[in-house]
Amino acid sequence: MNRGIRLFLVAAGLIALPFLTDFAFGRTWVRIIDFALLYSMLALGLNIVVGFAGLLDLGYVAFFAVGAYLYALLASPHFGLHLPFWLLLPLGALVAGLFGILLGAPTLRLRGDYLAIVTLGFGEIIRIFLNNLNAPYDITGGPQGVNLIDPITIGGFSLNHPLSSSFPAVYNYYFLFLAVTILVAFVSSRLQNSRIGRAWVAIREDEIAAEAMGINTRNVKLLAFAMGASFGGLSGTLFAGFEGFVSPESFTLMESIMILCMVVLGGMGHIRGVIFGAILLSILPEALRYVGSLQQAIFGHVYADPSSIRMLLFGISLILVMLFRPAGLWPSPVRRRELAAHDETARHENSSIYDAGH
Amino acid sequence: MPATDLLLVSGISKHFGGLSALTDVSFSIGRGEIYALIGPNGAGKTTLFNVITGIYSPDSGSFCLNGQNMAGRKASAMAKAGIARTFQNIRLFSNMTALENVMVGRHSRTRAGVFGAIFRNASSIREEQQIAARARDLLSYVGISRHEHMLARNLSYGDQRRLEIARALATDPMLLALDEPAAGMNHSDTDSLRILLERIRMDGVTILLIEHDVKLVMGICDRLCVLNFGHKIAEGTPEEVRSNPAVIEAYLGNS
Amino acid sequence: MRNTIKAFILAIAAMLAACAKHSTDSELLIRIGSAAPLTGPQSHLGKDNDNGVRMAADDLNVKGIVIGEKKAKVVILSEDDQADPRTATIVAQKFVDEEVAGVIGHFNSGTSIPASRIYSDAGIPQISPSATATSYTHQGFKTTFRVVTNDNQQGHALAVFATRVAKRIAIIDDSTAYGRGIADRFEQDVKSMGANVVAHEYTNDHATDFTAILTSIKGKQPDLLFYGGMDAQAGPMMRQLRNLGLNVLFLGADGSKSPEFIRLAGGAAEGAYASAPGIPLESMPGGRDFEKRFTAKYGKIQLYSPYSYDATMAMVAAMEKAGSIDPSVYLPYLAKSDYSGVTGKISFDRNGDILKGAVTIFQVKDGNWKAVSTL
Amino acid sequence: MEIFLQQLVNGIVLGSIYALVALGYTLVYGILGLINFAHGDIVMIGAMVTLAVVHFLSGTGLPGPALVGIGVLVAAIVCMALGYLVERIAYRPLRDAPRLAPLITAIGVSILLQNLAMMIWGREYLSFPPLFQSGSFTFSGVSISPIQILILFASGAMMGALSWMVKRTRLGNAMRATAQHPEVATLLGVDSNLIISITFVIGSALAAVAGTMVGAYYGIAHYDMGFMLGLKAFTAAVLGGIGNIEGAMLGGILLGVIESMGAGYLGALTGGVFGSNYQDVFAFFVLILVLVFRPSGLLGEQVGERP
Repeated sequence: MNRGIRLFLVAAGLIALPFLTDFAFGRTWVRIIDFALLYSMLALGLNIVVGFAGLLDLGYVAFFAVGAYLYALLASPHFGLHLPFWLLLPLGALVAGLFGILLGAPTLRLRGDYLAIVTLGFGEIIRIFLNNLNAPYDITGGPQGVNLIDPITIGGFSLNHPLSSSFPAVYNYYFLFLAVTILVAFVSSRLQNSRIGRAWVAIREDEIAAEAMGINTRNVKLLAFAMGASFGGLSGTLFAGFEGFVSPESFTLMESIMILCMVVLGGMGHIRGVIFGAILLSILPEALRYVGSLQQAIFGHVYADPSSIRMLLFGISLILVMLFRPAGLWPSPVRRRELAAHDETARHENSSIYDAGH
Repeated sequence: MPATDLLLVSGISKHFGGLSALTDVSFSIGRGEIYALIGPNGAGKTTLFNVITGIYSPDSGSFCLNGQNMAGRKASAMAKAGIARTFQNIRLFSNMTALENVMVGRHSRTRAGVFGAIFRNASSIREEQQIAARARDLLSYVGISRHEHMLARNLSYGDQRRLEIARALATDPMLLALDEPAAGMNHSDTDSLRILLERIRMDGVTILLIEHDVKLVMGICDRLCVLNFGHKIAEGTPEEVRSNPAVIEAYLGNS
Repeated sequence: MRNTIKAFILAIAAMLAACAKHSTDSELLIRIGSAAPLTGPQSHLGKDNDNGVRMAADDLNVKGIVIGEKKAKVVILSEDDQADPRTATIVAQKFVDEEVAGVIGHFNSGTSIPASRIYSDAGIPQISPSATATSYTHQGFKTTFRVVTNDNQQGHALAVFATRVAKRIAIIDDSTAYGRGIADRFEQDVKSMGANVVAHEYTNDHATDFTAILTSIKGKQPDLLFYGGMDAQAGPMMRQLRNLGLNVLFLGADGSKSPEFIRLAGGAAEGAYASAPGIPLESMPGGRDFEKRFTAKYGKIQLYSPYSYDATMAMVAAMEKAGSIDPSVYLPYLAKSDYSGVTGKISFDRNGDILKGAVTIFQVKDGNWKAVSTL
Repeated sequence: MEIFLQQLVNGIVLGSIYALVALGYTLVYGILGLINFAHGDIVMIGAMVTLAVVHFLSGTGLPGPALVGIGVLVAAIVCMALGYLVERIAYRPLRDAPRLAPLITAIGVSILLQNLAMMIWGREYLSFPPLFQSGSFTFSGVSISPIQILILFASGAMMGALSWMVKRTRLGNAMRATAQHPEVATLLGVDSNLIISITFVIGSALAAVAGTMVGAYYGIAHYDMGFMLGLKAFTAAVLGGIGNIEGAMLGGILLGVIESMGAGYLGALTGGVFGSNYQDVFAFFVLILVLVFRPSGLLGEQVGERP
């Protein structure tokens, strides 16, 4: 199909999505999609660190937290500050990026699972600080969190105001989140196909060889941490404005693990795969809420309490997907490209001095 | 003062725990030379190689590239300064294509950053095109451009060796350091390797070579240095070394 | 293969059909949402809340409800919010979509608060049977209510009791919104009442080992140890306290006042104090009967099922009075509630907090919680 | 001083539990290079099964220790079977897959086991009946309970036995060979699949014992208990140098002592600014510090990566 037509169809689909979803499944699902978009940004950010640069980060949610708290503290009655959204969104990315460098720096010499446990530690440290910095001075609100956060306001228009009864607030947020997700995906893809992106992948493939080829692995790794973290920060600021309330409970280790699952399950290093993984894993636990009604419909009786088997089925699906698609559900199409290339290059085979030796 | 020698190694020692791998090794490589390091297994060749390419930092001693002391610098700094290398057990970026592997080699000679990557301004587009063009040239230079889009890990063994050389050349080295490039190659492969090395030298790149294949070494190199138990036991032209009693003893005593 | 696909499509269709709203002309359906964590470490308490709501629905349906002139039936929609603020907003949105008449929940303050914005926007009344964070009802929403005393009310009552029996007080909290909230308030009040706070230590809501902080407290020689947190930690803490030979009075808040606490503490529970909002069940008309019937149906009352029961009852009572299940119609009646439940009188102040919430102090005697005084 | 000694005792007991769980991580990691995220949940299953057996037999009038003995035995068998199954179903097919794939199945297994346990044993916290004589011995103000002594003794004995087995027996040789060069081991006639299965089974048996100890010591069991415990134990294994048995022991005990001391003295050390609420921060901080200076853990092999 023509590229332009395809682009148009995708765009039309994305614009129609909230209306169709609302019509078919209800507004809850628009909200679930909103969250799925936030998770897509997170997964894309983690994908830079884990998927491109191959650095296993188990504390990624910390950067989400940094962005969320930045917005929460600077746009709420907590300190009485109400800074505008257009300032806080880039600031959230920037500050999270700085945190990425700060937390990345001590881990540069570590490999694989050691790196995993240290990043996990950093994630917990950030959460514990957020949870306890309410005394002696109340900075973060402690476990009570920060409430009554300003809704996201663009050009005087608060996204919390429905445009009309058939265009509720969740639609506003959908379009904002969609725009930022597209931006993040675009940046990801541009980075991937650049000198920087190649350096990341080189480090993932073989750090020593990469260093020997003149890549300053320290700087390039820190850049990966910073870029990944800044996506997390973006997502965090949006989350805080959307929810209106943040508390440390939203930034647990389990959350980091879920984001990692999205990246791996979708297809590490493949942008579309990662987004697919994020959407799938945000939707699956919610979809599994309906196993009760499904049983009712099929058997006329609810045999297993949906709240009990919901997470059970989730666990089983993680295992099954990995068993049958170990490279992820939608891995990078590099193999396909490679096969296609075979025919193409066969046509203009090169003779060179090397072959002359034969 | 224009240094006549490209690389001047003086008094390098390196210990691992209690084991001394290199003791006070000195030698020099002139511009445009093909210089070889040989010695029995465990003689310290690879250690010396790793010191020169910045993987290890020496305990004592120094070495100068183009008159500039490089000892103890990081590997990436070595590459930037003009020393590129290959590895004994091939270390390609196996899930990248051949072309991408060579493009990575251009890293230290290019500058586009995050900004350029995202916004693709004119200069970064131009740079990216230059990187690709140069990488293609190098692939054809070593004779594997037909495999440009194949994943490195799917290349044949000989092609992987060639790809590694192309990747190293992509860093525009003054000194190309090859760690047993002929290991595992058959006779005809070795021959074509010899031709390639000659051509690289003719194009102005100095070559440092570790090689087991004594025949290849003796046939190609201008001078060589023999290591045994971390000590330099001989240095000179192939003819000089061949008749050196210490070398004969080291090789015979070993075998 | 084709059969599988066909079966799958049928299943989806059936599911959608099941989700579609049933309505019969003869009977009015009162759909009430019940939200609590049904998985995860707090799920036993969440399920207890849910059971309270279900029991109220069953009682109401047996008794028969008339709204306006129509016969009505209560239907409970339970959702698992996983004690997670984000999931809670999804659940809230789901209830709004399903056009429930009201919501009983959520269990935690951290879930009740973000959900409350959504209920408020939709105009749906929400009564939490267990969220105690003061800020929950202080957001300026007309739709938020709770039937338990808030941290301020309870912390204050606990402080009054503590200063009666002790001078040197040590505090532990579990670093959650609930535990920290009540412990901070308690600390502030006992200090102002002249007691000496010798230590404030912290644990978390997953912890099982408290020996380190207890040992450190032991060195400060307090007369009383106050714990702000849940039964799952309080019980083992009590055991370890006695094993370390630390002979102090133990005082917990409502999160510790459960049969679970006694079971988990083993023999060590004897003599421990804890508070609970409201008036002791046994002194309420119908309280004992409730306890008996609940126990027969669902097992022992954990903590808040009487409150979730009362919350449901009060909500339906307001609908009956208003003669409508339309939230905008019955909301004013709910705000002016005057319902006598099994935990005491349910009426709300202007914020939606329970009015003149009594707090009762209980003590473990012979392996059971016995009320000792109501403040 | 008394308080300090008491904290030390607390820390060592807690630490030997961590160490015992950490052994399971280290064994599997040592042979497969895989973080078995589900190990903590096998510990949980161990505790649950023991508890179920104890409850089942409590009417028979057997003395407490005998009940626990039978319970541990049954739990060990169940956990061994479970460990075997988990390896066969969730890990073995992925041995040549990308490195993170088995990590995700491990997380899946962990979620699965937790929810299964919730369906079987319910959402409530279960209490262990007091099986050992309560009360404690007091030595110059430091109290130690019989169960603490038992934990110290039992975990010490098991670590010793394991260490001996890996270093001195034929099975141990085969395990080490498989860990270092799976292909070479196969050439030498070692059935590496069998050895890996055996490793999982041994690790799971240890998990059953650890689970029982945790349950009996703290008096509670809950389907959610494995996660935090597993995480701490994994941290301990990394601290000591993952893949190294002595490292797991050292790391476990060190982590236990660090946590106890952190909870006990952090407030005093920082003038009350950081109290016991920062206990975990302190523990992770020590871990990070150790790894910054010794990137392979305290006893891990400090191999310079050979190019």
